[in-house]
Amino acid sequence: MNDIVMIASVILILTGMTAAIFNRDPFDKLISLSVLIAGVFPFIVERGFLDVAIAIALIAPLSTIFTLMVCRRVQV
Amino acid sequence: MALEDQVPVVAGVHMIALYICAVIAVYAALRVITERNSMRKLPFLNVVSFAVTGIIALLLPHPLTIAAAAAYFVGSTLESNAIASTWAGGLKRP
Amino acid sequence: MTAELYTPEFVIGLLVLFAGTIAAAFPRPKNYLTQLINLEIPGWGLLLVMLHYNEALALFTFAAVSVLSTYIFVRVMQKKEGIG
Amino acid sequence: MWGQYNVGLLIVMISGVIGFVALAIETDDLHRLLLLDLVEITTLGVIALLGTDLAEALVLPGLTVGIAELLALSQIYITKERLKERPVKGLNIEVIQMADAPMIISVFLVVYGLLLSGFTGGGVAGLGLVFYFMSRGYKENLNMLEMASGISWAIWIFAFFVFMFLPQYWFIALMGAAVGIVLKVTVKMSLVGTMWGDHRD
Repeated sequence: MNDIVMIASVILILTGMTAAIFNRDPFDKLISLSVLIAGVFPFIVERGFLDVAIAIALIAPLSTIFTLMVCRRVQV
Repeated sequence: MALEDQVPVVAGVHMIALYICAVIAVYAALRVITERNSMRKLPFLNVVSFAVTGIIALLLPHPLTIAAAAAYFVGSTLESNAIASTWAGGLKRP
Repeated sequence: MTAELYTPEFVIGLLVLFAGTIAAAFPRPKNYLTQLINLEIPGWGLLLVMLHYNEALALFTFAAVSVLSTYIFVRVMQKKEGIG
Repeated sequence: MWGQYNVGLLIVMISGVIGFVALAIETDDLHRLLLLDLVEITTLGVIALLGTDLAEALVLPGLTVGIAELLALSQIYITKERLKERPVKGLNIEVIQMADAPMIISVFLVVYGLLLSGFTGGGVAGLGLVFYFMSRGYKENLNMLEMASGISWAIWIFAFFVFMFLPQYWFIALMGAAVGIVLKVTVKMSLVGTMWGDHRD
Protein backbone atom coordinates (compact mmCIF):
# COMPACT_ATOMS: atom_id res chain seq x y z
CA MET A 1 0.00 0.00 0.00
CA ASN A 2 0.96 3.60 -0.36
CA ASP A 3 2.63 5.12 2.62
CA ILE A 4 0.42 8.16 2.69
CA VAL A 5 -2.82 6.16 2.51
CA MET A 6 -1.52 3.80 5.19
CA ILE A 7 -0.61 6.67 7.50
CA ALA A 8 -4.02 8.24 6.92
CA SER A 9 -5.78 4.97 7.80
CA VAL A 10 -3.67 4.57 10.93
CA ILE A 11 -4.52 8.13 11.99
CA LEU A 12 -8.22 7.42 11.41
CA ILE A 13 -8.07 4.26 13.52
CA LEU A 14 -6.14 5.88 16.38
CA THR A 15 -8.29 9.02 16.57
CA GLY A 16 -11.49 7.01 16.37
CA MET A 17 -10.31 4.62 19.08
CA THR A 18 -9.21 7.38 21.47
CA ALA A 19 -12.37 9.38 20.98
CA ALA A 20 -14.54 6.27 21.36
CA ILE A 21 -12.87 5.40 24.63
CA PHE A 22 -12.83 8.84 26.22
CA ASN A 23 -16.21 10.25 25.16
CA ARG A 24 -19.05 9.95 27.64
CA ASP A 25 -22.12 10.54 25.49
CA PRO A 26 -23.38 7.37 23.71
CA PHE A 27 -23.99 9.17 20.41
CA ASP A 28 -20.48 10.62 20.41
CA LYS A 29 -19.13 7.14 21.09
CA LEU A 30 -21.03 5.69 18.16
CA ILE A 31 -19.84 8.44 15.81
CA SER A 32 -16.21 7.90 16.87
CA LEU A 33 -16.64 4.14 16.44
CA SER A 34 -17.72 4.63 12.85
CA VAL A 35 -14.59 6.73 12.26
CA LEU A 36 -12.58 3.71 13.51
CA ILE A 37 -14.49 1.39 11.16
CA ALA A 38 -13.79 3.76 8.27
CA GLY A 39 -10.09 3.41 8.99
CA VAL A 40 -10.21 -0.40 8.89
CA PHE A 41 -11.59 -0.67 5.35
CA PRO A 42 -8.50 0.40 3.34
CA PHE A 43 -6.54 -2.40 5.04
CA ILE A 44 -9.13 -5.01 4.05
CA VAL A 45 -9.30 -3.76 0.46
CA GLU A 46 -5.52 -3.58 0.16
CA ARG A 47 -5.23 -7.32 0.95
CA GLY A 48 -7.61 -8.03 -1.93
CA PHE A 49 -10.51 -9.45 0.09
CA LEU A 50 -13.12 -7.56 -1.87
CA ASP A 51 -16.01 -9.94 -1.15
CA VAL A 52 -15.28 -9.78 2.56
CA ALA A 53 -15.14 -5.99 2.32
CA ILE A 54 -18.55 -5.84 0.62
CA ALA A 55 -20.14 -8.07 3.23
CA ILE A 56 -18.59 -6.32 6.23
CA ALA A 57 -19.54 -2.91 4.84
CA LEU A 58 -23.17 -4.04 4.89
CA ILE A 59 -22.95 -5.90 8.21
CA ALA A 60 -21.20 -3.24 10.30
CA PRO A 61 -24.04 -0.64 10.25
CA LEU A 62 -26.44 -3.25 11.57
CA SER A 63 -24.45 -3.33 14.80
CA THR A 64 -24.84 0.42 15.20
CA ILE A 65 -28.56 0.24 14.44
CA PHE A 66 -29.05 -2.51 17.01
CA THR A 67 -27.18 -0.45 19.59
CA LEU A 68 -29.35 2.59 18.82
CA MET A 69 -32.39 0.60 19.95
CA VAL A 70 -31.12 0.93 23.51
CA CYS A 71 -29.80 4.48 23.62
CA ARG A 72 -32.76 6.22 22.08
CA ARG A 73 -34.95 7.02 25.07
CA VAL A 74 -32.06 7.54 27.47
CA GLN A 75 -30.75 10.68 25.85
CA VAL A 76 -33.60 12.46 24.07
CA MET B 1 -9.75 -2.68 -17.83
CA ALA B 2 -8.56 -0.90 -20.92
CA LEU B 3 -7.80 2.22 -18.95
CA GLU B 4 -5.13 0.50 -16.92
CA ASP B 5 -3.02 -0.20 -19.97
CA GLN B 6 -2.89 3.46 -20.83
CA VAL B 7 -2.55 5.04 -17.39
CA PRO B 8 0.10 3.50 -15.12
CA VAL B 9 -1.17 2.95 -11.62
CA VAL B 10 2.08 3.53 -9.79
CA ALA B 11 2.29 7.21 -10.64
CA GLY B 12 0.28 9.97 -12.19
CA VAL B 13 -3.33 11.04 -11.95
CA HIS B 14 -4.46 8.16 -9.73
CA MET B 15 -1.97 8.97 -7.04
CA ILE B 16 -2.91 12.64 -6.78
CA ALA B 17 -6.58 11.78 -6.34
CA LEU B 18 -5.69 9.15 -3.74
CA TYR B 19 -3.55 11.59 -1.77
CA ILE B 20 -6.27 14.21 -1.84
CA CYS B 21 -8.77 11.66 -0.52
CA ALA B 22 -6.38 10.66 2.29
CA VAL B 23 -5.75 14.26 3.34
CA ILE B 24 -9.49 15.05 3.32
CA ALA B 25 -10.19 11.95 5.43
CA VAL B 26 -7.62 12.91 8.07
CA TYR B 27 -8.80 16.53 8.19
CA ALA B 28 -12.46 15.52 8.57
CA ALA B 29 -11.60 12.98 11.27
CA LEU B 30 -9.78 15.65 13.24
CA ARG B 31 -12.78 17.95 12.84
CA VAL B 32 -15.08 15.17 14.07
CA ILE B 33 -13.22 14.68 17.31
CA THR B 34 -12.69 18.38 18.03
CA GLU B 35 -16.30 19.35 17.47
CA ARG B 36 -18.31 19.85 20.66
CA ASN B 37 -21.90 19.61 19.49
CA SER B 38 -23.04 16.09 18.74
CA MET B 39 -25.17 17.11 15.76
CA ARG B 40 -22.34 19.07 14.11
CA LYS B 41 -20.19 15.94 14.05
CA LEU B 42 -22.46 14.18 11.58
CA PRO B 43 -21.60 16.19 8.40
CA PHE B 44 -17.92 15.60 9.04
CA LEU B 45 -18.63 11.90 9.55
CA ASN B 46 -20.22 11.93 6.11
CA VAL B 47 -17.10 13.61 4.72
CA VAL B 48 -14.96 10.85 6.26
CA SER B 49 -17.08 8.16 4.64
CA PHE B 50 -16.97 9.91 1.23
CA ALA B 51 -13.19 10.15 1.40
CA VAL B 52 -12.83 6.50 2.42
CA THR B 53 -15.14 5.54 -0.44
CA GLY B 54 -12.76 7.34 -2.80
CA ILE B 55 -9.76 5.57 -1.26
CA ILE B 56 -11.42 2.16 -1.66
CA ALA B 57 -12.34 2.85 -5.28
CA LEU B 58 -8.88 4.11 -6.24
CA LEU B 59 -6.65 1.77 -4.26
CA LEU B 60 -6.58 -1.37 -6.39
CA PRO B 61 -6.82 -1.81 -10.16
CA HIS B 62 -9.62 -4.37 -10.02
CA PRO B 63 -13.16 -4.13 -11.43
CA LEU B 64 -14.83 -5.29 -8.22
CA THR B 65 -13.54 -2.37 -6.16
CA ILE B 66 -16.36 -0.17 -7.44
CA ALA B 67 -18.85 -2.65 -5.93
CA ALA B 68 -17.01 -2.55 -2.62
CA ALA B 69 -17.02 1.26 -2.68
CA ALA B 70 -20.75 1.31 -3.45
CA ALA B 71 -21.48 -1.14 -0.60
CA TYR B 72 -19.45 0.92 1.86
CA PHE B 73 -21.18 4.09 0.70
CA VAL B 74 -24.64 2.60 1.21
CA GLY B 75 -23.72 1.20 4.60
CA SER B 76 -22.15 4.34 6.01
CA THR B 77 -24.97 6.54 4.73
CA LEU B 78 -27.54 4.26 6.36
CA GLU B 79 -25.60 4.32 9.61
CA SER B 80 -25.28 8.10 9.84
CA ASN B 81 -28.91 8.53 8.83
CA ALA B 82 -29.95 6.18 11.61
CA ILE B 83 -27.84 8.07 14.16
CA ALA B 84 -29.22 11.44 13.07
CA SER B 85 -32.80 10.22 13.03
CA THR B 86 -32.52 8.66 16.46
CA TRP B 87 -30.88 11.79 17.84
CA ALA B 88 -33.75 13.88 16.51
CA GLY B 89 -36.28 11.68 18.28
CA GLY B 90 -37.59 9.34 15.63
CA LEU B 91 -41.04 9.14 14.15
CA LYS B 92 -43.96 10.35 16.16
CA ARG B 93 -46.15 7.43 16.99
CA PRO B 94 -49.82 8.00 16.13
CA MET C 1 2.33 -17.00 6.13
CA THR C 2 4.50 -13.93 6.37
CA ALA C 3 6.81 -14.88 9.18
CA GLU C 4 8.68 -12.38 11.36
CA LEU C 5 7.25 -9.32 9.71
CA TYR C 6 5.52 -6.56 11.59
CA THR C 7 2.88 -5.31 9.20
CA PRO C 8 0.92 -2.18 10.22
CA GLU C 9 -2.28 -4.22 10.56
CA PHE C 10 -0.65 -6.41 13.19
CA VAL C 11 0.75 -3.60 15.34
CA ILE C 12 -2.38 -1.46 15.15
CA GLY C 13 -4.60 -4.49 15.73
CA LEU C 14 -2.76 -5.49 18.89
CA LEU C 15 -2.83 -1.88 20.12
CA VAL C 16 -6.57 -1.56 19.51
CA LEU C 17 -7.20 -4.97 21.10
CA PHE C 18 -5.27 -4.03 24.25
CA ALA C 19 -6.75 -0.55 24.69
CA GLY C 20 -10.25 -1.78 23.92
CA THR C 21 -9.90 -4.58 26.47
CA ILE C 22 -9.00 -2.12 29.20
CA ALA C 23 -11.83 0.19 28.16
CA ALA C 24 -14.39 -2.61 28.10
CA ALA C 25 -13.22 -4.19 31.33
CA PHE C 26 -13.45 -0.97 33.33
CA PRO C 27 -15.98 1.32 31.61
CA ARG C 28 -15.81 4.85 32.93
CA PRO C 29 -19.47 5.88 33.30
CA LYS C 30 -20.29 2.43 34.57
CA ASN C 31 -23.49 1.46 32.83
CA TYR C 32 -24.47 -1.28 30.41
CA LEU C 33 -24.61 0.89 27.29
CA THR C 34 -21.06 2.21 27.68
CA GLN C 35 -19.73 -1.28 28.17
CA LEU C 36 -21.64 -2.59 25.15
CA ILE C 37 -20.20 0.13 22.89
CA ASN C 38 -16.70 -0.32 24.30
CA LEU C 39 -16.97 -4.05 23.64
CA GLU C 40 -16.90 -3.46 19.89
CA ILE C 41 -13.43 -1.86 19.97
CA PRO C 42 -11.45 -5.06 20.78
CA GLY C 43 -13.59 -6.87 18.21
CA TRP C 44 -12.24 -4.64 15.46
CA GLY C 45 -8.73 -5.08 16.84
CA LEU C 46 -9.08 -8.86 16.64
CA LEU C 47 -10.38 -8.44 13.10
CA LEU C 48 -7.21 -6.55 12.15
CA VAL C 49 -5.03 -9.28 13.69
CA MET C 50 -6.95 -11.92 11.73
CA LEU C 51 -6.45 -9.81 8.61
CA HIS C 52 -2.69 -9.92 9.13
CA TYR C 53 -2.74 -13.72 8.90
CA ASN C 54 -5.08 -13.75 5.86
CA GLU C 55 -7.81 -15.66 7.68
CA ALA C 56 -10.65 -14.43 5.49
CA LEU C 57 -13.33 -16.94 6.47
CA ALA C 58 -12.72 -16.58 10.19
CA LEU C 59 -12.84 -12.79 9.86
CA PHE C 60 -16.13 -12.93 8.01
CA THR C 61 -17.77 -15.32 10.48
CA PHE C 62 -16.51 -13.27 13.41
CA ALA C 63 -18.13 -10.10 12.05
CA ALA C 64 -21.50 -11.82 11.57
CA VAL C 65 -21.43 -13.52 14.96
CA SER C 66 -20.41 -10.36 16.83
CA VAL C 67 -23.36 -8.47 15.34
CA LEU C 68 -25.69 -11.29 16.38
CA SER C 69 -24.33 -11.23 19.92
CA THR C 70 -24.83 -7.44 19.99
CA TYR C 71 -28.48 -8.06 19.11
CA ILE C 72 -28.86 -10.60 21.93
CA PHE C 73 -27.33 -8.16 24.44
CA VAL C 74 -29.61 -5.40 23.22
CA ARG C 75 -32.69 -7.55 23.77
CA VAL C 76 -31.56 -8.48 27.28
CA MET C 77 -30.87 -4.82 28.13
CA GLN C 78 -34.24 -3.76 26.80
CA LYS C 79 -35.93 -6.34 28.97
CA LYS C 80 -33.82 -5.29 31.95
CA GLU C 81 -34.30 -1.55 31.77
CA GLY C 82 -37.80 -1.52 30.32
CA ILE C 83 -36.86 0.83 27.48
CA GLY C 84 -39.32 1.21 24.65
CA MET D 1 13.01 -13.63 21.33
CA TRP D 2 11.07 -10.58 20.19
CA GLY D 3 9.47 -12.33 17.26
CA GLN D 4 6.03 -11.68 16.00
CA TYR D 5 4.35 -14.62 17.72
CA ASN D 6 5.90 -13.95 21.14
CA VAL D 7 4.97 -10.29 21.26
CA GLY D 8 1.45 -10.98 20.05
CA LEU D 9 0.96 -13.81 22.53
CA LEU D 10 2.24 -11.66 25.40
CA ILE D 11 -0.13 -8.77 24.65
CA VAL D 12 -3.15 -11.00 24.05
CA MET D 13 -2.46 -12.99 27.22
CA ILE D 14 -2.24 -9.77 29.25
CA SER D 15 -5.56 -8.71 27.73
CA GLY D 16 -7.10 -12.03 28.66
CA VAL D 17 -5.83 -11.72 32.24
CA ILE D 18 -7.35 -8.23 32.46
CA GLY D 19 -10.65 -9.61 31.23
CA PHE D 20 -10.62 -12.45 33.77
CA VAL D 21 -9.69 -10.08 36.63
CA ALA D 22 -12.57 -7.79 35.70
CA LEU D 23 -14.84 -10.83 35.56
CA ALA D 24 -13.68 -11.94 39.00
CA ILE D 25 -14.29 -8.63 40.79
CA GLU D 26 -17.61 -7.89 39.08
CA THR D 27 -20.81 -8.52 41.02
CA ASP D 28 -23.64 -7.46 38.71
CA ASP D 29 -24.94 -10.28 36.52
CA LEU D 30 -25.49 -8.39 33.28
CA HIS D 31 -22.03 -6.80 33.51
CA ARG D 32 -20.68 -10.32 33.91
CA LEU D 33 -22.54 -11.44 30.82
CA LEU D 34 -20.94 -8.59 28.85
CA LEU D 35 -17.50 -9.42 30.23
CA LEU D 36 -17.89 -13.03 29.09
CA ASP D 37 -17.99 -11.76 25.52
CA LEU D 38 -14.79 -9.80 26.16
CA VAL D 39 -13.05 -12.93 27.46
CA GLU D 40 -14.26 -14.80 24.37
CA ILE D 41 -12.74 -12.16 22.08
CA THR D 42 -9.33 -12.26 23.77
CA THR D 43 -9.16 -16.05 23.84
CA LEU D 44 -10.10 -16.14 20.17
CA GLY D 45 -7.13 -13.80 19.70
CA VAL D 46 -4.85 -16.47 21.19
CA ILE D 47 -6.16 -18.97 18.64
CA ALA D 48 -5.90 -16.48 15.76
CA LEU D 49 -2.21 -15.92 16.50
CA LEU D 50 -1.43 -19.46 15.31
CA GLY D 51 -1.77 -18.01 11.87
CA THR D 52 -2.22 -21.12 9.74
CA ASP D 53 -5.23 -22.99 8.41
CA LEU D 54 -5.43 -24.68 11.80
CA ALA D 55 -6.37 -21.32 13.34
CA GLU D 56 -9.13 -20.84 10.83
CA ALA D 57 -10.41 -24.33 11.54
CA LEU D 58 -10.36 -23.66 15.29
CA VAL D 59 -11.93 -20.19 15.27
CA LEU D 60 -15.15 -21.35 13.59
CA PRO D 61 -16.16 -23.91 16.28
CA GLY D 62 -15.19 -21.38 18.93
CA LEU D 63 -17.59 -18.87 17.46
CA THR D 64 -20.34 -21.51 17.20
CA VAL D 65 -19.97 -22.51 20.82
CA GLY D 66 -19.73 -18.84 21.86
CA ILE D 67 -23.01 -17.78 20.27
CA ALA D 68 -24.84 -20.85 21.63
CA GLU D 69 -23.50 -20.24 25.13
CA LEU D 70 -24.42 -16.57 24.99
CA LEU D 71 -27.97 -17.39 23.88
CA ALA D 72 -28.45 -19.94 26.64
CA LEU D 73 -27.02 -17.69 29.37
CA SER D 74 -29.15 -14.73 28.33
CA GLN D 75 -32.27 -16.90 28.39
CA ILE D 76 -31.33 -18.12 31.86
CA TYR D 77 -30.76 -14.52 32.99
CA ILE D 78 -34.13 -13.36 31.68
CA THR D 79 -35.92 -16.27 33.29
CA LYS D 80 -34.11 -15.80 36.59
CA GLU D 81 -34.86 -12.08 36.84
CA ARG D 82 -38.52 -12.69 35.85
CA LEU D 83 -38.33 -10.30 32.92
CA LYS D 84 -39.89 -12.61 30.37
CA GLU D 85 -43.27 -10.94 30.06
CA ARG D 86 -42.07 -7.36 29.83
CA PRO D 87 -43.05 -5.82 26.44
CA VAL D 88 -40.35 -4.54 24.08
CA LYS D 89 -40.70 -2.45 20.95
CA GLY D 90 -38.52 -2.07 17.87
CA LEU D 91 -36.67 0.96 16.58
CA ASN D 92 -38.98 3.73 15.50
CA ILE D 93 -37.12 5.79 12.88
CA GLU D 94 -37.94 6.28 9.25
CA VAL D 95 -34.81 4.80 7.69
CA ILE D 96 -35.85 1.49 9.23
CA GLN D 97 -39.60 1.47 8.99
CA MET D 98 -40.57 3.67 6.06
CA ALA D 99 -37.84 2.92 3.49
CA ASP D 100 -36.85 -0.07 1.38
CA ALA D 101 -33.30 -0.26 2.74
CA PRO D 102 -33.90 -3.09 5.28
CA MET D 103 -35.64 -5.16 2.60
CA ILE D 104 -32.77 -4.75 0.11
CA ILE D 105 -30.03 -5.39 2.67
CA SER D 106 -31.85 -8.45 4.03
CA VAL D 107 -32.33 -9.92 0.56
CA PHE D 108 -28.67 -9.31 -0.27
CA LEU D 109 -27.46 -10.91 2.96
CA VAL D 110 -29.73 -13.96 2.58
CA VAL D 111 -28.72 -14.56 -1.05
CA TYR D 112 -25.04 -14.09 -0.26
CA GLY D 113 -25.29 -16.41 2.72
CA LEU D 114 -26.92 -19.12 0.58
CA LEU D 115 -24.07 -18.77 -1.92
CA LEU D 116 -21.45 -19.06 0.83
CA SER D 117 -22.97 -22.18 2.50
CA GLY D 118 -21.66 -23.80 5.65
CA PHE D 119 -21.74 -22.17 9.07
CA THR D 120 -20.57 -18.79 7.73
CA GLY D 121 -23.37 -18.65 5.19
CA GLY D 122 -25.87 -19.68 7.81
CA GLY D 123 -24.74 -16.88 10.09
CA VAL D 124 -24.91 -14.25 7.36
CA ALA D 125 -28.33 -15.38 6.11
CA GLY D 126 -29.64 -15.59 9.66
CA LEU D 127 -28.41 -12.06 10.29
CA GLY D 128 -30.37 -10.83 7.28
CA LEU D 129 -33.52 -12.55 8.56
CA VAL D 130 -33.01 -11.15 12.07
CA PHE D 131 -32.70 -7.63 10.67
CA TYR D 132 -35.84 -8.09 8.58
CA PHE D 133 -37.88 -9.44 11.48
CA MET D 134 -36.64 -6.65 13.74
CA SER D 135 -37.50 -3.89 11.31
CA ARG D 136 -40.94 -5.12 10.28
CA GLY D 137 -42.35 -6.69 13.42
CA TYR D 138 -43.27 -9.82 11.54
CA LYS D 139 -45.75 -12.17 13.19
CA GLU D 140 -44.14 -15.47 12.43
CA ASN D 141 -45.46 -18.97 12.03
CA LEU D 142 -43.26 -21.17 14.18
CA ASN D 143 -44.52 -24.38 12.60
CA MET D 144 -42.98 -23.41 9.27
CA LEU D 145 -39.59 -22.80 10.87
CA GLU D 146 -39.73 -26.11 12.72
CA MET D 147 -40.58 -27.91 9.48
CA ALA D 148 -37.62 -26.26 7.71
CA SER D 149 -35.37 -27.33 10.57
CA GLY D 150 -36.58 -30.92 10.26
CA ILE D 151 -36.05 -30.95 6.50
CA SER D 152 -32.49 -29.66 6.92
CA TRP D 153 -31.82 -32.40 9.47
CA ALA D 154 -33.10 -35.00 7.00
CA ILE D 155 -30.85 -33.61 4.24
CA TRP D 156 -27.86 -33.75 6.55
CA ILE D 157 -28.49 -37.38 7.55
CA PHE D 158 -29.01 -38.28 3.89
CA ALA D 159 -25.65 -36.71 2.99
CA PHE D 160 -24.02 -38.64 5.81
CA PHE D 161 -25.38 -41.94 4.51
CA VAL D 162 -24.17 -41.10 1.03
CA PHE D 163 -20.70 -40.54 2.48
CA MET D 164 -20.89 -43.88 4.24
CA PHE D 165 -22.30 -46.18 1.58
CA LEU D 166 -21.75 -44.50 -1.81
CA PRO D 167 -18.44 -42.68 -1.45
CA GLN D 168 -18.01 -42.23 -5.18
CA TYR D 169 -20.81 -39.63 -5.13
CA TRP D 170 -18.98 -37.48 -2.60
CA PHE D 171 -19.72 -34.23 -4.37
CA ILE D 172 -23.50 -34.63 -4.01
CA ALA D 173 -23.03 -35.51 -0.33
CA LEU D 174 -20.85 -32.45 0.22
CA MET D 175 -23.39 -30.15 -1.38
CA GLY D 176 -26.22 -31.78 0.56
CA ALA D 177 -24.41 -31.36 3.87
CA ALA D 178 -23.58 -27.71 3.10
CA VAL D 179 -27.18 -26.88 2.17
CA GLY D 180 -28.49 -28.72 5.22
CA ILE D 181 -26.24 -26.89 7.65
CA VAL D 182 -27.06 -23.53 6.02
CA LEU D 183 -30.78 -24.15 6.54
CA LYS D 184 -30.23 -25.35 10.10
CA VAL D 185 -28.11 -22.38 11.22
CA THR D 186 -30.34 -19.89 9.41
CA VAL D 187 -33.45 -21.23 11.10
CA LYS D 188 -31.83 -21.18 14.51
CA MET D 189 -30.50 -17.65 14.08
CA SER D 190 -33.80 -16.30 12.82
CA LEU D 191 -35.49 -17.81 15.84
CA VAL D 192 -33.27 -15.43 17.85
CA GLY D 193 -35.07 -12.50 16.30
CA THR D 194 -38.58 -13.75 16.91
CA MET D 195 -38.78 -16.02 19.88
CA TRP D 196 -38.71 -13.53 22.71
CA GLY D 197 -42.25 -12.42 22.16
CA ASP D 198 -42.59 -8.88 20.87
CA HIS D 199 -46.25 -8.32 21.89
CA ARG D 200 -46.23 -5.69 19.24
CA ASP D 201 -49.93 -5.51 18.37
